[in-house]
Amino acid sequence: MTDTLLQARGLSKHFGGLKAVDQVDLDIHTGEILGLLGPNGAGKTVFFNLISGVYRPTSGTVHFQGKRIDGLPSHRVAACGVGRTFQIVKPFASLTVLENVLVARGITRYGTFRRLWGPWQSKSETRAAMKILERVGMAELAERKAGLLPLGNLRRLEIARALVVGHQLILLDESFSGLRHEEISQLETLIRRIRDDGITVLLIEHNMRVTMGLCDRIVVLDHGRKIAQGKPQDIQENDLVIEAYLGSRGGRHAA
Amino acid sequence: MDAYLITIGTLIVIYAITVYGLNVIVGYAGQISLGHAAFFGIGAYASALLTTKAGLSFWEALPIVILLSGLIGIVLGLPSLRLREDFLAITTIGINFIVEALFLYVPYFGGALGIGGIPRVFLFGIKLKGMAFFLLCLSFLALVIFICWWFTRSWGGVACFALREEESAAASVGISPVRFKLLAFVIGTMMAGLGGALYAHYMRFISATDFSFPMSITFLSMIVLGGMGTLWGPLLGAVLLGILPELFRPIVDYRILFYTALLLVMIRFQPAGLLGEGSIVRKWLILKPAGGRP
Amino acid sequence: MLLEASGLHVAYGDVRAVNGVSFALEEGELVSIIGANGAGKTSILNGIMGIVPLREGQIRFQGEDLTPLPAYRRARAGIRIVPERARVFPRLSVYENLMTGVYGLKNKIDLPRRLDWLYGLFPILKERNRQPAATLSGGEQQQLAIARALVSDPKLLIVDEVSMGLMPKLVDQVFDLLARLNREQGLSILLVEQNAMASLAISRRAYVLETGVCVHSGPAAELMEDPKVKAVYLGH
Amino acid sequence: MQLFFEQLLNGIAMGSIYALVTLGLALVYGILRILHVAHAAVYTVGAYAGLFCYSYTGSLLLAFLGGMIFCSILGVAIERLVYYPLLKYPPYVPLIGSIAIMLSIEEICRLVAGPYILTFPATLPFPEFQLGGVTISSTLTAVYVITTVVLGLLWFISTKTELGLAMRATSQDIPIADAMGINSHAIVSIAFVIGSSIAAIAGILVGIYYNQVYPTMGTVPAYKTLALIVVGGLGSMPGAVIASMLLGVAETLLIGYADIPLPRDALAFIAMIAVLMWRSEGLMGSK
Amino acid sequence: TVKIGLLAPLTGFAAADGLSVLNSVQLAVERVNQDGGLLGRQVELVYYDDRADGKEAVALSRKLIQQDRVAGVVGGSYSTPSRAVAPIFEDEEIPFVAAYAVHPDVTTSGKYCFRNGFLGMVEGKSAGYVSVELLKAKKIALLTSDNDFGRTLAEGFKAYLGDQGKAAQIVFEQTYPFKEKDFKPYLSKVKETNPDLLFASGYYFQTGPIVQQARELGLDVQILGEEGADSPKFLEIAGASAEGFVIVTNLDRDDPRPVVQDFLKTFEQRYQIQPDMVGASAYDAFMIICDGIRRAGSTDGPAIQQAIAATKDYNGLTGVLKGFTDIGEVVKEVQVQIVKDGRFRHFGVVQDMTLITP
Ligand SMILES: Nc1ncnc2c1ncn2[C@@H]1O[C@H](COP(=O)(O)OP(=O)(O)OP(=O)(O)O)[C@@H](O)[C@H]1O
Ligand SMILES: Nc1ncnc2c1ncn2[C@@H]1O[C@H](COP(=O)(O)OP(=O)(O)OP(=O)(O)O)[C@@H](O)[C@H]1O
Ligand SMILES: [Mg+2]
Ligand SMILES: [Mg+2]
Repeated sequence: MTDTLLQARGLSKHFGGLKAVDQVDLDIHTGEILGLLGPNGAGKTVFFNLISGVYRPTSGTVHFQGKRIDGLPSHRVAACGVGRTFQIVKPFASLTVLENVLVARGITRYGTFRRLWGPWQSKSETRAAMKILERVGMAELAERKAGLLPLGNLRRLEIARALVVGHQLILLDESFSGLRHEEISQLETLIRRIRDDGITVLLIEHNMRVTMGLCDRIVVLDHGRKIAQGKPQDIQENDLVIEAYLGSRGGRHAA
Repeated sequence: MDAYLITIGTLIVIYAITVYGLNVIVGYAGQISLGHAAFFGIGAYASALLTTKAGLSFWEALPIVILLSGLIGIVLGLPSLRLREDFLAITTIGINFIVEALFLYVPYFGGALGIGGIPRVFLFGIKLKGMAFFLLCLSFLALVIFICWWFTRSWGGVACFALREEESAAASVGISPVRFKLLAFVIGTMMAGLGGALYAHYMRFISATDFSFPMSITFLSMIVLGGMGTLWGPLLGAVLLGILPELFRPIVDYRILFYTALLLVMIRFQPAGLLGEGSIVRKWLILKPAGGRP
Repeated sequence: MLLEASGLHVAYGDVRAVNGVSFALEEGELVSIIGANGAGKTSILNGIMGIVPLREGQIRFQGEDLTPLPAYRRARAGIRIVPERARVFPRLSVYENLMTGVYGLKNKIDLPRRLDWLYGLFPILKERNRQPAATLSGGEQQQLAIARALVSDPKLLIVDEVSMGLMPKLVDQVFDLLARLNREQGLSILLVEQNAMASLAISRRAYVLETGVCVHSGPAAELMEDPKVKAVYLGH
Repeated sequence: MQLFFEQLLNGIAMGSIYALVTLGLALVYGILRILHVAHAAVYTVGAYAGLFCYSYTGSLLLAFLGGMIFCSILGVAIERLVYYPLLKYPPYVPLIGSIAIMLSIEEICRLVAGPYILTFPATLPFPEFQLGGVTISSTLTAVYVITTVVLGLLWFISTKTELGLAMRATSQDIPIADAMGINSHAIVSIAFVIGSSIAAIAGILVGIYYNQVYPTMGTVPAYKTLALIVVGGLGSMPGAVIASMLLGVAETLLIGYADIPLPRDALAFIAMIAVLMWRSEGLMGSK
Repeated sequence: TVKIGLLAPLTGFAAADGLSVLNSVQLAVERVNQDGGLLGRQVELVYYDDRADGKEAVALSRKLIQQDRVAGVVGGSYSTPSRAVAPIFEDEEIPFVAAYAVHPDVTTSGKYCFRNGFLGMVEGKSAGYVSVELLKAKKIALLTSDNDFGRTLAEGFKAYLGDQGKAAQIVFEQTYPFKEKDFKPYLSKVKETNPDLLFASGYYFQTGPIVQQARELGLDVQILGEEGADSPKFLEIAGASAEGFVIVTNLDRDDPRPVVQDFLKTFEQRYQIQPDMVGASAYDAFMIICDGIRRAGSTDGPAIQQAIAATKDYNGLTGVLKGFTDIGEVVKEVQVQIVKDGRFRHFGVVQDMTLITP
């Protein structure tokens, strides 16, 4: 079961003198939900960007299914089956929700010149896209323009897009923030189901109730360095984590 | 039909072909290009040189011209991969000025004298002039519109739309920004090259000033007025901006002022174009928002 | 009454986001608005601040009619907002962002002391003083937005999703801070927060919003006991 | 050596004039992100207005004042009537509007003042200098002095007053700037008043320097200044000044020492592309 | 009525020339109509604004031919549009007389195209003649406007010097771009080479500043210009510096013939500005067509063409036209004018047939 899907070794990203991510080793096992925690500015988003090819690491390597992917551009990483969401949501604003998902369905075609010329709004594609939208509970918004949706819906739209692309691994960057309780529960169920489908999940989340309940394992970053990893309960009691991240009252309000 | 009307019509159709190319670059892929006249000019000069100096016929030269335009489009489109949107806008203006300067100052391109004596187009041994040439241009326009229509319905097209909206999100679903920006540039500049070739063989005399920056702005105004990114907007814009100045002929002294003032008013009150979202035309026709286009 | 809003309507083109919401806030009160995704909370707050135009309705602040005034006049009357998704000025440095918070009124407050106080609350801001705000992490931007709204010592603070992106430790601190400012300095606060539990816990009163209409209102403690509110917003 | 010196002085003068025109553009670009091509038309109008005031009053001071006032009104009118309502559209929409304004103004100038070149037969009351065998004429002195004063004032405004901060905040997020108590619309108008006044100064200066005022005198600056604001780093005012000076000097020296076949306009753009390949954010721009 | 067409740049960068052309031709129309018109009919002028743009001119030429059915057309515009329309008039057999466009191709389109202005070669050679023979220059600097006209002028100038076997030598040569405004860098260099004559070609808005800036730099050399500088605006721009400046052109303001003096007087009275070479040439171009119609006795294209081609010793405003060559180039004397007391005055004339025959 400890089959390693993604392996980061000595991964670093420096901005000038600032070490946003510093010598991080991390393994993601196939089929787990791994939580990435850490204080604000710890380097979590930067770490995501390193894995997903937005940034090229200053040093270190990333292997995905045994294949080295660090330094590959985003679209190549995506083509390996890694889907992601953005902390600051990035919908294709003037397209409809359905079209947003359809765009992602093209993942298998964008790489080959010959397959680019078929029609993209075919019945079968639309049906498949609608299924995804139903899964994230947005089917009734399919025809709405994405740019005009409130934040909570955009978070789910991003997840839908990531789901289409990420048949191996999906990266969720604070996808629960801005959702109310009920919606959070729905999403939690969804993510468990995704995991049960065999897709691995790496998520960043400040909502402790979500991370504690959902994650199989947690890694904590601080100042770009990994300071702890382990089972949720262990993390919650780790002094370093409490000091840097949870606070003395254990994130009472954040629960 | 009146030769004068055919002249105006032919020029409008040639512009429309070129403007469809610009629509692919700006409207579909969201890459601002303010130097489209340069590619129009490259097509014109290439065809003129190939037919006058290399002795090819129009039809032999055409594939070479189109390929060459696309190729140069790729090379000059490279900055768009590196530069932020607003820098790109001005860089493309720069490309326009530089290309024009090359035409003007390189003796091989005829320098300030331009290139004259460009042969007419023959088809099946028949000399195409007047109406016949107009029809030829019209068929090319139909072809170009068909290609654009096909493109918007293809995966290649939707990849460009996505890039236009959010580059990093597009990359996260597997769309290579480099590949698709260049794809749009190639398609767009090839269409401009085609337009340029037709222009050269229609005017039969070209000089650098025909391809200067104001021409690029005219092209851009045509799409913006027609409706950026729409299928029929470029045609509407080309017809409108092609005909208006002619309608104003009688008011000789005030003609250009009327024209520019009208352009200003249209931009100010229909900034999304006549076929764009929320336009009066759309309200009249109660058109549904076009899928995938703004 | 410090703030009285009556019959607010906000719409974007054909989308009607807020349909006739009225509420009030007394001097020194901390009031929450809770509601689902897309209920129109952000629209109300932005409407009060003047960031989006009101279709209908009236806003009175300290007895003065704010409705016809542009946003900057409202701001100068002493209202500050922590907008949704922070919206810091990306190409201004952290320090310059803070300075926009006291635009036009530097003389009336003790700026160095206020800055020291804020730097104490959010040490990262001091550390990143010269860095452009765009390069801050999501949570850091949120801290900056809070600080920016507080440098000027406003009379009314409007907060939209204040905990978004903040780490647990800071969420605690920020809620404590809001509660303390309200209690000790009598700062009036209008709070919108997905984390309904946390916001109700520090609020005196609350309004519950559903698709642009106010469906409940009352003292926070009562709402926390309301079975329906509990089920939908608090998750018990 | 003397030739070099002479060329250098000319180059600096030309750079100063570029800088004056470019500054207004950089200012407007910095705030509204609009390529304000019509700025060059404002400059033309400035020259005409100055000439008009001068020929009626005979006073250069009034000429400058009149030009600045007239251009400020024109600039604010352009901003309020055209740019502000078009802000939420993609940048090429206001750009086309701007070019339409420029062409319209050119036409109006032609209709009102005639297509002929008018002369501006004034001498600026500045002293002449002898420097190492080179004469610095009074016009050159005037160009140097006026440019220095304008740059100094602008530098003061943008770094030492709150206005500068307000301008930059406005340039990034107008609604939020408003919510911080910044009257952003007024700020934008002030920027146009400043930019247009400088354009008027530049227009009058150029009119006197070359003794020509004509409807299309803005065409070349209109586009060349675009290259300059890019080289400077879009929206950066110190960058715009440095770029202008460098270009002015480079142009004169190139003409003086090499018989370059390319026209100057293309030269500016070639320099621009070279700079962008080296630093994609311009000389003083931020990423 | 008899309709005669005119294409001129009434707007855009060349608007000043266009207006001058239009004003002059309108005087010509009045003149002809006062004298009883043509073939017993009144003459009507149909004019369009081509903005000095080839595309517009092409459409307009079709309009003139098809909709207005003109008998002949005056080309009152620059080379680019004139070249673009010349083949069309040739095709449709309508006589076309270019007033001042300089590009050789304008007339090579065929026999229906004529030119009343000088070719660059002719004027360049004449300028060479003036420099060497009238101004006695030994060391000459050339500052050339970089367009088709400037370049052929320089060629003609050098060709003349070449023929003279190095009586004079060129010590400096440079071109400047069309839109140049600051000539100090060039003039500083000219000054270094210390010539005794500067031949500066270009339009008045170029030569005006050249002369002015030369004097400002302390470059006190004799300056020679050409017809581009033949404009009252030159005198205004250059101001006092203009004194002693010499040009080769086709209008002699001291020509005692009544055609010339009447025109000068009427023009200045009517338009409050002195006429220039461009206008005068267009006036003549119009008159040449009228003369052709009169002699042909018909408004039929081929007939007019033959009449114009047979023109001999026509008493024109820009001198006595000896006739047209086979390709349609005018043969007439080249005038030399000098600026004296702020006006162009007679200085000399180039009569050598080997120089003035294209
Ligand atoms: N482009 C950049 N230039 C300079 N510094 C940067 C850049 N991007 C990120 N940083 C810095 O790197 C650090 C890590 O940022 P990151 O976005 O990864 O934080 P995070 O862990 O995701 O925090 P949060 O929970 O607040 O989102 C931050 O301090 C940020 O200021
Ligand atoms: N700019 C806009 N254009 C069109 N519709 C909009 C716009 N902004 C918001 N809306 C719509 O208005 C409604 C209310 O949105 P609002 O952002 O006020 O909700 P909210 O309660 O703040 O939601 P959230 O909890 O997700 O922040 C939504 O249906 C949304 O789609
Ligand atoms: Mg983050
Ligand atoms: Mg909200």
